Amino acid sequence: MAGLEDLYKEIILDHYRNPRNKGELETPPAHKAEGFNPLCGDEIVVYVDIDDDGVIQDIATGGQGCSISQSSASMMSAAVKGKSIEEALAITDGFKAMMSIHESGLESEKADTKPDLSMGDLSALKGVVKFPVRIKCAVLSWNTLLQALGDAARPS
Amino acid sequence: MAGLEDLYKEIILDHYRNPRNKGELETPPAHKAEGFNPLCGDEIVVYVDIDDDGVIQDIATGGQGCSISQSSASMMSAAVKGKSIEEALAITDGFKAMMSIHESGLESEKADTKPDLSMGDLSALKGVVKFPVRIKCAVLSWNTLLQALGDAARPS
Amino acid sequence: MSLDIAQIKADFPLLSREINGKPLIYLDSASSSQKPAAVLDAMDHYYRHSNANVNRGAYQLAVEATDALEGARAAIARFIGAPNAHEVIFTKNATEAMNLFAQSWGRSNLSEGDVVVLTEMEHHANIVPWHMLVQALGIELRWIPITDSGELDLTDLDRLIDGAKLVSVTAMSNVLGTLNPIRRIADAAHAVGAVMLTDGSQYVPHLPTDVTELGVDAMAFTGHKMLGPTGIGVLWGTTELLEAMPPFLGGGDMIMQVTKDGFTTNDLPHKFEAGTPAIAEIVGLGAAVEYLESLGMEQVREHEVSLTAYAMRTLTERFGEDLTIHGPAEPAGRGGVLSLAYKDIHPHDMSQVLDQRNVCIRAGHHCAKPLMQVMGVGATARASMYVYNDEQDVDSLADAIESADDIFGLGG
Amino acid sequence: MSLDIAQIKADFPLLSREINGKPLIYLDSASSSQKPAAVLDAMDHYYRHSNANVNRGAYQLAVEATDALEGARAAIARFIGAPNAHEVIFTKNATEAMNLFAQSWGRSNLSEGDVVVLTEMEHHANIVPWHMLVQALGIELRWIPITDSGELDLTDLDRLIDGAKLVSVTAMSNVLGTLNPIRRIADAAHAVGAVMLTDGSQYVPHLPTDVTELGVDAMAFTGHKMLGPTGIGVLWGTTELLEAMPPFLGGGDMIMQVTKDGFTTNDLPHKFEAGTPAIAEIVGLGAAVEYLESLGMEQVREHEVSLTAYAMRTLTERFGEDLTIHGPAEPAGRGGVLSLAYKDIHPHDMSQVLDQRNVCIRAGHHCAKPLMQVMGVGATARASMYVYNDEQDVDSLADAIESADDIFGLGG
Ligand SMILES: Cc1ncc(COP(=O)(O)O)c(C=O)c1O
Ligand SMILES: Cc1ncc(COP(=O)(O)O)c(C=O)c1O
Repeated sequence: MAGLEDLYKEIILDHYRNPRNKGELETPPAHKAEGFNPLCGDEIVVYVDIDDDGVIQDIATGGQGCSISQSSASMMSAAVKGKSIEEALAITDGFKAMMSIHESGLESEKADTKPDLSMGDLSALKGVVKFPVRIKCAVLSWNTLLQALGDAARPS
Repeated sequence: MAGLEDLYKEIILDHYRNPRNKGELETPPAHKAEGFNPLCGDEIVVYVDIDDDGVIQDIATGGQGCSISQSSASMMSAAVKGKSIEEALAITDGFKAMMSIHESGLESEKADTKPDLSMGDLSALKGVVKFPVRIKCAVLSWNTLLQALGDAARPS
Repeated sequence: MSLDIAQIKADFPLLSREINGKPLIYLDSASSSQKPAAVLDAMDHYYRHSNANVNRGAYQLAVEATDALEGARAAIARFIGAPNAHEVIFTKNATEAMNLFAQSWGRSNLSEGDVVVLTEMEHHANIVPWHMLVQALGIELRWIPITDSGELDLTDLDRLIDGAKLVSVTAMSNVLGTLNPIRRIADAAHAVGAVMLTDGSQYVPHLPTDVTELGVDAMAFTGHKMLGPTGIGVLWGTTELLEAMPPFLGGGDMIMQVTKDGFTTNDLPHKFEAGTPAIAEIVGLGAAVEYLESLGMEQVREHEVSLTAYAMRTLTERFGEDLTIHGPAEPAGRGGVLSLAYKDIHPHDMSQVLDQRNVCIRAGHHCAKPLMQVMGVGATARASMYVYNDEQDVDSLADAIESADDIFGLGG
Repeated sequence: MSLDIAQIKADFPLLSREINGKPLIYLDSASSSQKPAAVLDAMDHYYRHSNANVNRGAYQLAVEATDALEGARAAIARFIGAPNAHEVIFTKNATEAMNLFAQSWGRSNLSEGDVVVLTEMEHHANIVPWHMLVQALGIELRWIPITDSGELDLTDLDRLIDGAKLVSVTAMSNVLGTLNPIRRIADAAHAVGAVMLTDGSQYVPHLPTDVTELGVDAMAFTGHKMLGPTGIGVLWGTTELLEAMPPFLGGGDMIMQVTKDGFTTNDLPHKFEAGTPAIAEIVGLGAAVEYLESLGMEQVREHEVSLTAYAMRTLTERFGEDLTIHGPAEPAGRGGVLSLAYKDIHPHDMSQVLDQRNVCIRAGHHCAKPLMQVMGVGATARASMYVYNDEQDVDSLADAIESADDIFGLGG
C-alpha cells in the first residue's frame, strides 16, 4: 500500500504554500481558460500571454483546490513559462503520460524505469499515480493550459 | 389453499358463455360508461336507460374480459335491471362489501356468517375473494355501473 | 457445444422453490427473468464490503465503489459492442431510457408537424413518451403495420419514413416474439436523414448484440429481463448523439459548474446520470452480463431456438386447431415468447388455471394495447422462456393447458 | 431508554470490515448510509423466493411480489405520517423525485416570470431542476439567504415569497447540518398561495417525520441515506396535488388506456410509476424503515444529538482555534453533519490523510456549489454520523486529524 509520503513530498507542499506565477493577466492580450473538477470542486484559471513567435511570454494561474491541484498548477506554470507552444505541448504530453502510468500497470514500478522526461520538480508528482483518485487533481491545470493554448491558436 | 372450484362455479361459467343483457343501447336516452382494468386489459361498457321515476328500465353491457369480469357484468345487469337507482346502489354496496371481506380477514370464513344479502346468483362470486388478484375483475362492471349512474344523475 | 441446462437451472435459487410440494415452472421471463446466485452475491458483497457513494470520495471504500460501478459499465459496453463505455447511460429501467431519449433528444430536435415512425407492435414504453410529445409539441406519429403472421409489413416503408426525423422500432416483440430487421430499417432511416432508435429490452437478453452491426444510433434495454436486478436500465447512444443532447434530469453529478445564475453540464456519461446512481444494481447488472458471457450468447440463442421449436411442435401436436400461437411460425425468426389462445378460455383464466400447477405465465395486454387492437384481442396468454428453461417445462405447460379442459367443462 | 450502539453496529456487516488490519470508521452517512443485514436479507429473500414482475401477474409469485411492494409502500407511508399509501411515489432517488415534481407540477403550473423561492443552502437536486425551468419557461428564482452561523435568514421572508408560486426548501442542510423551520416557511408560503415542497433527504433518515405536521405539500427523499438500498427514492405529495399533476414518464403501468391516438393515465400511485418498478429496492426500503421503527426514531434522534454534542465538544477542546465547525453551534438545532476546516489543510488532503487511518469522510462541494460560493470556500471536509456511530468513532476522527499535522509539517 502506498504511503502518504509518496504523495505529500516536501517540494509539493512548498509549491502549495508558495505558488509560483499566482495571479491574473490582462485579457487581451492574454488568453484565459477555466477548468473545473466537477467531483471535488477544484477550480483552476490559467492565463497565457503568447508573443508573435509563439512563445509563452507570461503565464498566471488562479483558482482554488487541494495541495495536489495547486502545486501541479504552480509547477506547470514554472515549467512552460518562456517555452514555445510546441515545447509546452511536449511537456504537457510528458506529464500526462507520467500520470497515466497507472493504467498500464503500476505494480511493476515502471514509473522508475521510464525514460526520464527531465521533468525537474514535476517528477515529485510521480507519486500521485499511486493514488488514482488524485490524478484528476494533478492534471486539471494541464488540461486547462491546453484549453488556453487552444484558444490562443484560434483565429480571433 | 383455495381450489379452482371455488372460483369457476358452474353458474359463473354459464353467465360467461351466455351473458345476459349483452349489447348496446342508444345514447341518449341511455347513459354510457367505460371501465378499464389497466393491468389485465379487461374493458367493460355499461349502458343504462333510466326512466323519469329513477328506475333502470334497461341495461346492456359490452366489452371483453375474463370469465370473472364477464360473468360478473352479466349478473350485475340481471341484478339491477328493473330496480330503482337506490336499490341498484344498495346492491352494488352489498356486492362490493362481499368482495372486500378479504381485507377484513378472510381466514375466519366470515364470508359465510355475514348476513345474507340475498344476492342470488351473485353469491356464486363469493369465492373470488379467495383469489385477491381477481377481485378487480369482479368489481370492474360494478364500478362502471356507478359511473353510468353518476352520469345519469348529473344534470345535462 | 451445447449448454447444460440442469446445471444452469441450479444457478438460480428461486427455480428450486416448491409451492405446495410441487416444483415451480417459471415461464414469464419476458416479463422479468430470475437471477443467478452470482448476481445476488455480487450485490450482497458490494453492500457488505464496499458500499459508499461513488465519484466523490477520496477514501478507499468510495474508490472501490466507483471502480465497481465503472467496471460494470465497461462490461455492459463490451456486452453490446458499444465503442465507448461512456456511451452506456444508466437509467432505472428501459422505460426511463426511452423517456430520457424522448424528452432530451425529442424536445431539442422535434417541433410541430415533425414525424416519428413507430410500429404497431411497440411496447407502451416506446409509445406513450411519443404521445406525450404529440401533446407537448404537436409532432406526428406514423405506424409501420404488421402482417397477419405478426411481422412488420415493410411494403410501404419508404413512404412511411419519408420526411421522418426519428424511427423507433423494437428489436423483438414482447408479445409475438418477432425479430425485426433492425439493420434494414436503420439503413432506410439513415437514408432519409432520420435518427434510428431501437428498444432492445427483449433482444439484448437473448441474442448476441452488437450496436454497431445493428446500425442504430441509440438503444434502450432493461436489467431485470437479462438476469440482472430490478431498478436498472440502460440507454446506449453514439457519443456524437449523446453529446449533442441536452440534459434530462438535473442535480448532483451531472453538472460541471452551478451558481445561483445557472449551470453547465458534466461530460458523458455523467451528464445524464443525475443523483446517486443505482450502484448495487449496476454492479448486479455487470455480474449478469458476465454470467451470460460465461455461457456464451451464441449458445443462449441456440438453446432458445431449439426450445422454441420444441414448444411449438409439442403444443401443435397436442392441441391442434384448439390452440393458436401468435407470431412468426419459424423458430429461427423469433424469440422464445409464445402468445397463446386456447379454445374460448380467456388468457386470464388460463393463467389462473396454470398457476394451480405452479406454471407461471402472463396474461394480459403485455403493455402493447395498440397491438392488441390490431390483433383484435383483449389479451393473450404468454409463455416466455430463457436459458434456464428446458423441455420438461414445456411439457408441464402442455399438461397444465390440458387440465383447463376439465375445469371449464370442455373435455371430450 | 437509550440505544445499545454496539449491538446496532453489529447489525451492519460492512462496519466490521477491517482494512490493513485496522477497523473502519465510517463517517460519511450523509453521503450514503450503511445497510443492516435485515435490509440485505429482505432483498435477497425477495430474489430467491418471490421474484416476479408486479401488478400484472395472476400466478402466486407475482402476487407475492406485488404484496411485498405494496406492503413496503404502506410501511413507508406510515413512517412519514402520510395519510394515504398511494401518495408515496417511488422514484430512483431523491433527485428524480425533485425532477418529477419540477417537470410535472412545474411545467403545468409555471410560466414566464413566475417565482420559485429556494435557499442558499440547497443541494443541486433542488437547484438544477429549477434552472432547467428557467431555461425552458423563463421562471424567476429567488434565494433565501443564510446567516453567518449557517441558518436561514428569514428577516426578509415576506418580501421574498411575495407573489411566489412555489417555495422549495431543504429540511436539513447536507453541509451545515442546519434544521430549517419548515413549518413556519410552509405556513408563510401557504399564506401567499404558494405550494410548499421540501427536500427531506437528510431529514427523514434522522428525525421522526410527519408530513402533516411539517405542513408541506410535497417532500422528496432517498433510500440509500436511510439504511435502504441504492436505486430507490420517494416523492410524497398530497392526494389533491398529485391528482392534479400530469404524468412525468410515459410507459407501462402508468396508463389506463392506450391507442394509436393517445393515452389516459392510471390512478395514483401508478400514474407516476412508469415501467417495472425497483421492486427489490422498494422491499429493501420497507425493511429499512421497519428497522428504524424498531429502534424508534425518537431514540435515533436523541443518540445523534448527544453524539453531535460530544463531537463538537471534543473537536473544540482538542483543536481550539485551529479548527472551525461550520453551521449552527447548538447540537439540538442541527443534525450530525460536521463540515470542518482545519488550519490551511485543504479538505481533499484532509480526507486523504484520514483515509490512511480508515476514517471515511467526504471532501468537496457536497453538491451545494452555490452554498460554497456564499461561504467563500471551494470545499469542506465533512464528517457525518448515524445511529451506528459512537464516541470512539469521534475520537478516531480527532486522532486522525491530529496526525495531519505531522504529514503537513505543521506540528509544534
Ligand atoms: C439535501 C440533499 N438533497 C438531495 C440529495 C440527492 O439524493 P440522491 O443523490 O439520492 O438523489 C442529497 C444527497 O446527495 C442531499 O443531501
Ligand atoms: C419490448 C419492451 N420494451 C420495454 C419494456 C419496459 O421495460 P421496463 O418495464 O423494465 O422499463 C418491456 C418490458 O416490460 C418490453 O418488453
